[in-house]
Amino acid sequence: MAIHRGRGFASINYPIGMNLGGDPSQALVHSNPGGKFMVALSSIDLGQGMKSVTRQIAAETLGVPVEDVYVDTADSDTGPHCMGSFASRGTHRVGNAVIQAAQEARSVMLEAAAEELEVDPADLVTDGKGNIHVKGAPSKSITTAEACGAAQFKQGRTVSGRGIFLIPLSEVDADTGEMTPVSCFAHAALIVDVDVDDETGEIDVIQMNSAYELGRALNPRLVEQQLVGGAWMGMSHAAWETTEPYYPERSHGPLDFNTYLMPGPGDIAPHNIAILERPAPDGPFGGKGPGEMCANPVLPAMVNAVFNAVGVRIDELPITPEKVLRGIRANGGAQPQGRRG
Amino acid sequence: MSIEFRKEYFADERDDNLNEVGKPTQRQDALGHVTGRSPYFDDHLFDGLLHIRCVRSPHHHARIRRIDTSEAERMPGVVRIITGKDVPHNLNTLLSLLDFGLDDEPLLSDKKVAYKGEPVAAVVAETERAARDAVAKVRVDWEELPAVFDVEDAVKPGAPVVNEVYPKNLFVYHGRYDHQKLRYGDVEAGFRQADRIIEGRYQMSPIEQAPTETCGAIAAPETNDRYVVYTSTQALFFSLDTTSKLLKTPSNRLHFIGGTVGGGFGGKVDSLHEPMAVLGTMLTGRPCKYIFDREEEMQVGAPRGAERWYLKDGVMNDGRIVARKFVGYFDSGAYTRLSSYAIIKGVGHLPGPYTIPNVYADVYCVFTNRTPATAMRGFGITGVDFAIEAHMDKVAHEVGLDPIELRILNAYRDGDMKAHRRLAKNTALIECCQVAAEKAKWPLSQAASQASSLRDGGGERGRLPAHTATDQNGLVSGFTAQSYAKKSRATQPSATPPPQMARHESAPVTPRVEQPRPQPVQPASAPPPPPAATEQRHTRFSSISGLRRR
Amino acid sequence: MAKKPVQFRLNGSEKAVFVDEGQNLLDVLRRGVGDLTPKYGCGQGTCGTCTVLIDGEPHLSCLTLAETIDGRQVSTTAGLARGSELHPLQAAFMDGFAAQCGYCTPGMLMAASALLERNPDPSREDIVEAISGNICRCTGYEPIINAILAAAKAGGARRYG
Amino acid sequence: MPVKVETYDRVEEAARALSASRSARFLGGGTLVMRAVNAGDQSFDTIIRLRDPDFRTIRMQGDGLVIGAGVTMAALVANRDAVFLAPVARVIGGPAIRNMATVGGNLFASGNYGDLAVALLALGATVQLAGSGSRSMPIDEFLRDRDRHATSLVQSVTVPRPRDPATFRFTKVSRVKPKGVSLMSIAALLPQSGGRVQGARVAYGAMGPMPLRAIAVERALEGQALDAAAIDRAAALAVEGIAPPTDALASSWYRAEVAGVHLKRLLAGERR
Repeated sequence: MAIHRGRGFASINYPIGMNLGGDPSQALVHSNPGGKFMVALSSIDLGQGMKSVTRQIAAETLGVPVEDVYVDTADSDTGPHCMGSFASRGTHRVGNAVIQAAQEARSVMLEAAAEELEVDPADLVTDGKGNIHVKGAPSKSITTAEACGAAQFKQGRTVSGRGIFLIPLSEVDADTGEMTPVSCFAHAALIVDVDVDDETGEIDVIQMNSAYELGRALNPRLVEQQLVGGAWMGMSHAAWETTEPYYPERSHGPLDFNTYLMPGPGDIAPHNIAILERPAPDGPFGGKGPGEMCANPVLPAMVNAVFNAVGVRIDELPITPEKVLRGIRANGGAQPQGRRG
Repeated sequence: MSIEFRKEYFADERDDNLNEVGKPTQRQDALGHVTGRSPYFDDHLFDGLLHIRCVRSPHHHARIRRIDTSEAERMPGVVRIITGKDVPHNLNTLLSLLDFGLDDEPLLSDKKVAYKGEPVAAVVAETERAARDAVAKVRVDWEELPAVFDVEDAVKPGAPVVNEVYPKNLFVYHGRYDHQKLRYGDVEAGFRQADRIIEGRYQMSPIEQAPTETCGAIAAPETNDRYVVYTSTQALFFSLDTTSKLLKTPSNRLHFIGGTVGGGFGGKVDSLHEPMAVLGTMLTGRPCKYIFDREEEMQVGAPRGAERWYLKDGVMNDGRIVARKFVGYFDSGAYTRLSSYAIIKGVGHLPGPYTIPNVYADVYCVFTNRTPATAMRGFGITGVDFAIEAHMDKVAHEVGLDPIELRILNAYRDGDMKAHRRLAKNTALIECCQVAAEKAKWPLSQAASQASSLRDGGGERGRLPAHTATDQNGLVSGFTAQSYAKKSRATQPSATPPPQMARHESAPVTPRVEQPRPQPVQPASAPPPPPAATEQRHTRFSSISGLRRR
Repeated sequence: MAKKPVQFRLNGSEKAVFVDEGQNLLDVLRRGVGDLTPKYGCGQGTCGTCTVLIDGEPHLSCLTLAETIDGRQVSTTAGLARGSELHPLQAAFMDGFAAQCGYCTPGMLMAASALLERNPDPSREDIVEAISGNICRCTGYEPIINAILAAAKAGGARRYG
Repeated sequence: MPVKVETYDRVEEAARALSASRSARFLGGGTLVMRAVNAGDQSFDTIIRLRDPDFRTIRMQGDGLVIGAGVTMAALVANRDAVFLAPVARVIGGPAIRNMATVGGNLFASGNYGDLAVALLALGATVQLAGSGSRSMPIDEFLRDRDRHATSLVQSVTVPRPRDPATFRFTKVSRVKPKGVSLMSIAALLPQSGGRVQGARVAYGAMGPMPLRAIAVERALEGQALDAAAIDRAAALAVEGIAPPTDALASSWYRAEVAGVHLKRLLAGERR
């Protein structure tokens, strides 16, 4: 028996959003008289953090503390239209719609504050802590709560805003495939180390090192959640999962989590992640969307690592012990390709 | 596990001095999650709730001769049995809401089934157990039909017809072709010029999204003749509009509530549960729940479809890739769902993050007798990225180059022309390669270490090919398409030139749009005219390609 | 269908309900007594989202015949916090960003609390073992393992401070 | 058909009720029966429940250990007299499953389940059936006719304790760590006398419709010193006379290919 260590590499980019139908999303923002803001969406939070990232985007744009913002989603009676949470569109599309809505609401809030302070709204800034003051004169100030209260009770203004993000329709050319696929791209490169048992074909993932470029990290902890969980799913796709283990033969499909294989908590390996942030020109504060792309480089990196370890090319996923073992047999034994790094 | 933010990269393109954005603020939903109070769709209790379970096909492909529900109707606890004739508009395709593709899938089939597990009737009963017991008593007289499971078998002449709407078992693109084309330069000329040709075949198997919460919805009568629906959907209005269409019910009679979902990963877009739950409520006047059990989620719920890719590269001895050809097959299963669009997205992604002067792709959306495929994390991209990057490793091995160096050598850079004929911008592949290598202590040559996405792109690399070889292979007849995009008033791109790189932002970036079609320096052939800013057209959604069967 | 009376303690308070024959505990907790914290994930015993403690030990409520809990103590995530004071595990799951969609979280918390009650100073391996019957599809498990380690350090076994 | 539940306090009553109905199932820990109830299994409509505390006890009887069929995996792990079975019981499911799954239930588990039954088979356990036809039979016989015993109530299992714990070995091959279901499991009892194996029993799980003996392997080991050569000879015969199944975890081919590898590692005392 021998265990062979192998190292594989892959790099990818990932299109943010969909390129069908203009990919619209809308947002509505309004404040109550106490200066607390509600963001109304029909977008979905399926764990990726939609409610949280749009809340931060709204707070930043409004210039108020994040505690003063709450995101309500998703109710079709109150939340304006959104295509949905898929295609890595949430942060980018909905984030942009929230910015537009929050900007409009902010401008009303500043107009209200200006009227109270008897200054030009253009001279006003927010401190992000709940105050609005004249640029360069922090003492000439009013709280956001006072401004919003005055707007509603004294001035008859609605501190509210509407936002939409829409990409102009783009034809896909039938003959050449010319199109405007999406608006921006995230990037990743990943190196995975695996051990391959040349008698059983079993693989252990030993370590991952990666670099992800995903525009501005709008919330580093949410980014971390996506990347750590996404790499696990990438591992899982590479070497565990399928609903049809003998595809295209349609038999022995798993019916439960015992036979639908996924790595358990004892299969995970250390993962060292570096994050690069090249802001997307059209992204909300330069953000892109890390949610989907983070799994992608792991699949090819794993098959490349298996090749490096034992000289077997696995061209059909998932990499089962059986496929590895058949490959080793076909080659007349393991053929380690030499260490990298 | 470690995570580091390499702020030194692209630092001059960012203003990191923001109040809230960039901060590790706690999730808005964290407290709800750890106290178990986050309200998922099934956490809404209704008195008198009824349960829906479906009668499903045991066959991969069969005609329905007769459905006998009489014994099931007499079972205790059974309130109603629903079949296809009860569905007001029993044919749909999900992307019809974007006017993309033809209606090809019934909510409850009453003529034939095209995959194992396809629903043909639904039992509405007082308890889940009663519904299951009654399902077992529904008798269906089946006439089994030959089935086809392999994508390349399915497109051969004489293969069983899976989906009568597309009799060649192929989705039709733009009313013209049985596949989506990508043609950029002349790939055959590129192969002749190359020092070597490297080929590969890559296969992804179907993958289940497997969220811990299965798909489902609860519908209930709301006041004033409306229906409230609690749903696990990933796309509230997709589900609402699909329900509105299938049930011929105005959308303002539907009140959909969701947004707190126990994982989706793409598996909760298909909008199968909402219409069924609302239909149950319409027919019984009582709250109805329709939810997949785990077995259904695993085998009946749509997976990420399988993909098969053939890649052929023309490579110079120094590692430059001069031509790349793809032939891809997406296994859509029995119906279209979203596979047709996955291919559009995938083709827009080719040839991966590399600048290659000659690129060709033919990608087919194929119908087979298996569970329809749908979206999943990395939709349209994960499979082809696996193929591309496994292939890059093969190329590196064959030309004797370090795999990372090969990527950096071929990487796209700012200003390069991409195969879909848009200029690359905001690229960062090279830097990712460099940083990953550094972290893994994988040594790179000086040239590779010093390369940059910001340099050496554009110029010659930014030009469209002098000649692009096109063809009419796979032309279909009997379909027409309108191009809404060209006719549409749409939302016109702003008259101002596209914004430059956002440097030193001090204010939030407002939504902006990419200016399509950068003008090539030397257009090799006349590009299609730019979108005209005339004619208005009123569609609820805008669309890129309407399709009609003649 | 005959209903059977069942009496048990749920998070310390007395409950009396009528259950259907063959009904599982998960259904009774959710629909019978309105404790929505245990979740349905499979009904097969393969995902752990319905994990509750019965007499202090983790059980799968979807595979527990409801009438068998007559006279027993059931604990769920609804009983973890004392008023508004979170259990150390809950606090650690928040601090560690160990929940994404949150659907597996109540089951994970139950599995983890059973571990800490028995073993206040668990190793990483002990934790991996303790959550080995609980599926998480979002996090990759690492943040959950780290959160449980952190809760143990913070005295997670001392339930009520 | 709605399910009905019958509860009994004495084993004999439960056994009688079970044998009286073809559409009744005995509820052990629930991991098999409640799963079937939840899935709407139409093959039974009655659940038989037993509250006899004796059903959950473990006691010594001579050299053997009598394990009540209602004993859970967790109880087995915690029992000092059953320490030789702890490594087997511990790898069955997560903690919640182990608090529920019973010894009796494991005898009826199939497919990728039933690891404990594999161990009991290698250990030469006997199975006691309750009721009017109350009797005891070797586990081999019980498993061979398992379907016929579906209407019998297993009361207990008696396991001879290995004199030297080192002579009993068990391994489980799974695709998921730390807990997955079995791609295969192997249990071996290798008593030695004068440095030679005497009375070897080797059993597989997930290599057939139910746990089965590796007769060719046992024969190859019999009378041999457990050295590398003997182990190689035995491993070469790992699937002699056995047609392993294909399922979601692995193909028949793969199981046949690696059974010898895992057997060799088990016999040689190496584990990755």
